[in-house]
Amino acid sequence: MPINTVGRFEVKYLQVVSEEGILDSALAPALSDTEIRKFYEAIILARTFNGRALSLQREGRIGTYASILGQEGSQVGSALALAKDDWVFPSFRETAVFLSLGYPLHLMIRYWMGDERGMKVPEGVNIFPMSVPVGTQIPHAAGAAMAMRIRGDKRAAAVYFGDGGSSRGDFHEALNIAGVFRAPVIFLCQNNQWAISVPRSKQTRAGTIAQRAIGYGIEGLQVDGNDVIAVYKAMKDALERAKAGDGPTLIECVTYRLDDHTTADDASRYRASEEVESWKKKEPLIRLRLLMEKKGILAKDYEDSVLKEAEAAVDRAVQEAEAMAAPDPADILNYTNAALTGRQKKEMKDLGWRK
Amino acid sequence: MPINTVGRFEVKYLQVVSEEGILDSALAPALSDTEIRKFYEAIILARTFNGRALSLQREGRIGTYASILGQEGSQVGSALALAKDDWVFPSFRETAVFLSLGYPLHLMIRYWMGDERGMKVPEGVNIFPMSVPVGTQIPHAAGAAMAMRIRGDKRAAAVYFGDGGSSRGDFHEALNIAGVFRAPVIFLCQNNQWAISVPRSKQTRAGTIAQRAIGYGIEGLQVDGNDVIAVYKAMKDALERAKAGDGPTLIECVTYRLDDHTTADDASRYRASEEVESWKKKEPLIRLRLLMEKKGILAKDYEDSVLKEAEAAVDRAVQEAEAMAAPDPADILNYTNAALTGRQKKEMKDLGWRK
Amino acid sequence: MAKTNIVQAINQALTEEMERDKDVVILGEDVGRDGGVFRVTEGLLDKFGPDRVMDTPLAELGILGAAVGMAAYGLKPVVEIQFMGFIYSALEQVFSHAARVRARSRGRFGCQLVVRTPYGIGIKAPELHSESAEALFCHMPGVKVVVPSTPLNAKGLMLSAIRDPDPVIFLEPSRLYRAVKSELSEGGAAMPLGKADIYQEGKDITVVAWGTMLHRAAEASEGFDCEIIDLMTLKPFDEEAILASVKKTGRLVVVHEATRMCGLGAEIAAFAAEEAMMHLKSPVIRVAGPDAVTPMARLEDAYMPDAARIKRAYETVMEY
Amino acid sequence: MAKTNIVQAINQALTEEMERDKDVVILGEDVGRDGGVFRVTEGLLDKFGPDRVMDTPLAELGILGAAVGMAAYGLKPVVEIQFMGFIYSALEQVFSHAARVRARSRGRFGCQLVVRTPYGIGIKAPELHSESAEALFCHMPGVKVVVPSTPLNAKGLMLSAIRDPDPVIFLEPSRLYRAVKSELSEGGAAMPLGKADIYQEGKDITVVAWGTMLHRAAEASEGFDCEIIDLMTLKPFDEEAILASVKKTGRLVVVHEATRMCGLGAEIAAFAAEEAMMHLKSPVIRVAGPDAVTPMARLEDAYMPDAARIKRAYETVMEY
Ligand SMILES: Cc1ncc(C[n+]2csc(CCOP(=O)(O)OP(=O)(O)O)c2C)c(N)n1
Ligand SMILES: Cc1ncc(C[n+]2csc(CCOP(=O)(O)OP(=O)(O)O)c2C)c(N)n1
Ligand SMILES: [Mg+2]
Ligand SMILES: [Mg+2]
Repeated sequence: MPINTVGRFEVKYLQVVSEEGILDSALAPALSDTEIRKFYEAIILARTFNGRALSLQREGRIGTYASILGQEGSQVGSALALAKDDWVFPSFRETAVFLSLGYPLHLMIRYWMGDERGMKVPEGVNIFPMSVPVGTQIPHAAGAAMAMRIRGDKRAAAVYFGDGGSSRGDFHEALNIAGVFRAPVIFLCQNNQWAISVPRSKQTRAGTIAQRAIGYGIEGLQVDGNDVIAVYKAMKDALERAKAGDGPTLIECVTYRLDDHTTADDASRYRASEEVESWKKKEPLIRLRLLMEKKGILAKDYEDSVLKEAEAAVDRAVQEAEAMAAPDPADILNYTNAALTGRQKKEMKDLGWRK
Repeated sequence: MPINTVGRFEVKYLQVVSEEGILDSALAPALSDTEIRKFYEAIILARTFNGRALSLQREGRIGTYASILGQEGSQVGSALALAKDDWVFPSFRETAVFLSLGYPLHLMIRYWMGDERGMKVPEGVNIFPMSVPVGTQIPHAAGAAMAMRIRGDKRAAAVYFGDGGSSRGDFHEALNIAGVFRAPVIFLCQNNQWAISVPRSKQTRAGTIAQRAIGYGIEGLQVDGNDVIAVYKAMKDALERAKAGDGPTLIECVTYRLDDHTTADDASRYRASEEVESWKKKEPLIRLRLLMEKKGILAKDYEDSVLKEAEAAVDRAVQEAEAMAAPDPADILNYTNAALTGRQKKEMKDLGWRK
Repeated sequence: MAKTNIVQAINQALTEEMERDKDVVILGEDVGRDGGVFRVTEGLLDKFGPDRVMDTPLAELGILGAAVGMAAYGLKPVVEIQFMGFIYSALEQVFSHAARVRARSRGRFGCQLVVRTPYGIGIKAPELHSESAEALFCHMPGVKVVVPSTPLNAKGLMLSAIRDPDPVIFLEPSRLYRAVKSELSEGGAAMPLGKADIYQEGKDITVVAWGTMLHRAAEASEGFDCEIIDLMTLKPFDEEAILASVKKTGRLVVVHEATRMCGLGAEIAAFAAEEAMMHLKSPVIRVAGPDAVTPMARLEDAYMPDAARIKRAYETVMEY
Repeated sequence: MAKTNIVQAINQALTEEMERDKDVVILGEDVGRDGGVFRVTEGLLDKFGPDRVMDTPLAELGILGAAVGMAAYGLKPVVEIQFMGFIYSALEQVFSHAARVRARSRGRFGCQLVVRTPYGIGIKAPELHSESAEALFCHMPGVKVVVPSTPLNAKGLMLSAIRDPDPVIFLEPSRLYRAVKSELSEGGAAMPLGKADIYQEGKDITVVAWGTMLHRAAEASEGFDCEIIDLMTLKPFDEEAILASVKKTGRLVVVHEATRMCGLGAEIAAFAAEEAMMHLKSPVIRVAGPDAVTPMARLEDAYMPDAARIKRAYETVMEY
């Protein structure tokens, strides 16, 4: 056995709807027109919210904001594949995931206003508060999934992170542990080609992020992240495997961050506008619209009403968010521990926060 | 392009000398008899030292000690492939690497006596002090290799760690960064099947550790770690690639920890003696002896003299180590910073450590 | 009642609590088949099975991060970090997550978990097996920090730590593991967190210590009339107990093994300097490790405050 | 001479030192083409090329670990951690390696590196962008900790930090980055580490502060005769300067943004309680963050000590 091959691996790339809007019916999951409309409606809502958030930021009504423009396909496609009792562990750039799962819009705005109450997740919505330190939420999902397995709950956890996040040690330890325990967890990497100013090519020398799965003995797949149907299918399949006890999956959604990193960033400093323009042509809404047109389910009045509803919902949310009373400084201490310690009570008094 | 393959990978396993001692001449590196004897002599020295260290521990003359029995092939084979100006970043179980690179034996004993002076690496020996926190030394090697590249030095760094170490975030971040910067570094994993009581199969679900390389776009190879010639060859090739600017290599040496984890451990609590026995038959010295016998270069008097010399060297080292004056408590403070701070001077006086 | 050491006491607490509450799970390196390198979890794998006693890969950050996720889902993980010196890679999970989940989610999620780890100089093991970095955690809002000193309080405090809704860092003085014995009954009571114990009453000097140093401070007190406070919970610590004692004695000595600068001794001294200044008759003295990292075995006794150094501090404050 | 802010001052220091010493290299996230998210490294990539100004993957522990290896090999890396809240995953590399390489190797290897990071509340950014965790590093033997307060000392201290043979944690108050200006000459002098600055002389109250809080403490001092000490080097801090001042004033107030428990304020208060007890006329007061994590933007001003709170402390000590 002088030199022989002890392992052979492949990485696959999935696209279901081509850039011309042609659906590959062999690969396509069974989706009713209503279901396809749901993707459309979720993308329009997310995009409407996102646009408004950007204006609110410019007007100084919210703080720094991280745009999701261009990533709605990956977020909506994956979120809509989840069951109600699955759990989600998001980073800070998952607005469309939150909204697709029914997260109250006004809370989302409140969060970006710099108010912790915006992450007080309503009961029944299984989203963990968004994680700002990149990659650190990945082990949480592994742990929650291990807990599901231990309890015998037929559920899965999904965790979102970026191409940058895939370079962190958290990624490694979490995927490896999840593999060992066959935890029902989906690791969803939105490879949007940039980590602030660092391009994907400088994030890792590997050709794909999906191939990392090989190193953990788990499933891995690259997906056209701008093809909402492909993402949906990949996520559905992965969830099914996870719940059947077949362990975790790493899904790499290939997509693009069309806007600046956040409103505090100026991407023109480090990337060419031609690159951005070329990706604009591939953004997920164009693709979905082409498909829906071909299917004849994108009537003008439907389009108008979806947009109008989204705008109305966002309007209401902004009003509601701005109408909320200012946060109470006492809450700085109130939520540190389950109960105030003696020292915290004293501080509360000294600071004049206790009525 | 509905679903297509975007990456295809293989993991190879290298063995040059079979368990029967047959050398695959197509794969074998050009090695003179003298060179082969060097492997033998280094293994005998390491094994003699190791045995003595275990007795010294039992006699209470040194502290907890981590035996290398069974891993000499991986350590000697890789160490002897290094050039004098390459750098090494060891963990705590690399005694044979240290000794093969000319590390003074008495210092090694002194270290295991619990004396920092044992890690005062002599000038001209490029070994970084051994790292006790598992895996944490891996990024150091990446950084040193980056520095070599920056300075234009035709050198490489080699870092040693175990199967357990491969699960740590440090491993991931280091291999990925090294890949991005094409740093001349060899990541040498001694997969000895156990991390204290955790078997390799519970360390990761991946079939090999070598396949992790795929995730970083770097070279990876599995080697029979009990075949000192194969390890030597793999390391030589990797060093050559590194110095030619072709980036890092991950080498997984498949070997076995024949002894307890350390002298503080009792492996019979968690592993079957049959497993140990079966690996004993594959240990690296048996293989090398078979090869040398076949080559007719293992005369009885040679054998005797090598052993005698090793024993004499270890005797001298023990004497020298035990003759050293007790360490000076003042050194606790002396080496914390480059110069004593005012506070440290005061502490020195208060503690009565300043003469 | 049998004489029990700290290892056995914690093992008892874990066993009883796991029997009582099926959400309690254990995870860490070598905690299963091997029973932990100090045997604290011995027998638990056989009793509770691999779903509740999990041998993990060698990945401290992953272990702690997973525990945060388990806690979010409703389990009550007890994590073992093999030695305190190996918790540093997991600090982000403690500081940025475990400690903040409640505040971040305005109470929607909590993080009920315990991190157990052997702590301090004591077993002449290699480097980084002797850390006493309690102050790092004491500086972190949102966590609790506990150090037992006897089998009795080890068991009582562990029961409370597991039941506490906040993340608790439970530091086990490795030097005391088998060195101190108590009579311990099965099913013994939980001891409240946040309450110190007056280990020895006295009227001249208030001495605050915990873990190994408690015993040293007591040993050194012969010939002095020391009131020795076993702090036990380091965060939040029992301010009333210290204050009451200092007001009585007018003198304060804090003894700890950790390096002096920004150690918990600084907090206790500063607390006294703020709240009891007018009662203090003498300087507040800290007997602590010098500004150097814990040395290897050969020098560890020189580093660690010994009875002579502690006595000197008692003498000094008695000069006033 | 042009008016310079702190961003520009540090940029100048980096530029001059990189010109002077080719072993100085920069690495971190977005430090190259983007010039750092605060533009501190702006222009350096173009000037020194990608071998000396390295945009790294998003991997703090890897970055710091690589820097330790570079330093061992003889380079002098200046690492940027994008915000202090993201250094936690790299703490092990600082605590277990950077700080110990010298002791571990008995002086054979050192670890000459600087870790720069924006620090403190100031820019209304999301969570974990406002940490002030200086005490964690102050508790760590083997490292130095520096916080500048003006462009002038930012430049002078950065020059010294890069030249210092020990690892230096250089914390840049993000709130001050563009808020304070100095006249700064090119090639200006290095300022010694370990020396405090008497920012304002006075005879009633010694006030110790650093970074942003220095300016607040000064602002609040109107109507009081405060001697304000700008500590600048937090570890090792200038004990003589504090002692001399406290002996003169008999009163001590320490102001910092970080949470109170086990903060650096505790050390300074404890230091005074040990070495200047007999000179103290009043309790030592710490004005510091409460026992809670730094809140998000909406509440950050409530968390941060303001002039009113600081004034109250001055009033309190003046009652004695
Ligand atoms: C641990 C950590 N380091 C640095 C940052 C600052 N930062 C915020 S987002 C970001 C880039 C993230 O890139 P990626 O993971 O690809 O996600 P994306 O922003 O593209 O969604 C950086 C460096 C952070 N938040 N956390
Ligand atoms: C970060 C860290 N965690 C835990 C330990 C305790 N420990 C020492 S060796 C070891 C197992 C290491 O296994 P492996 O990496 O395979 O190396 P081996 O011991 O087999 O040489 C453990 C858990 C440690 N030293 N460092
Ligand atoms: Mg990205
Ligand atoms: Mg091993």
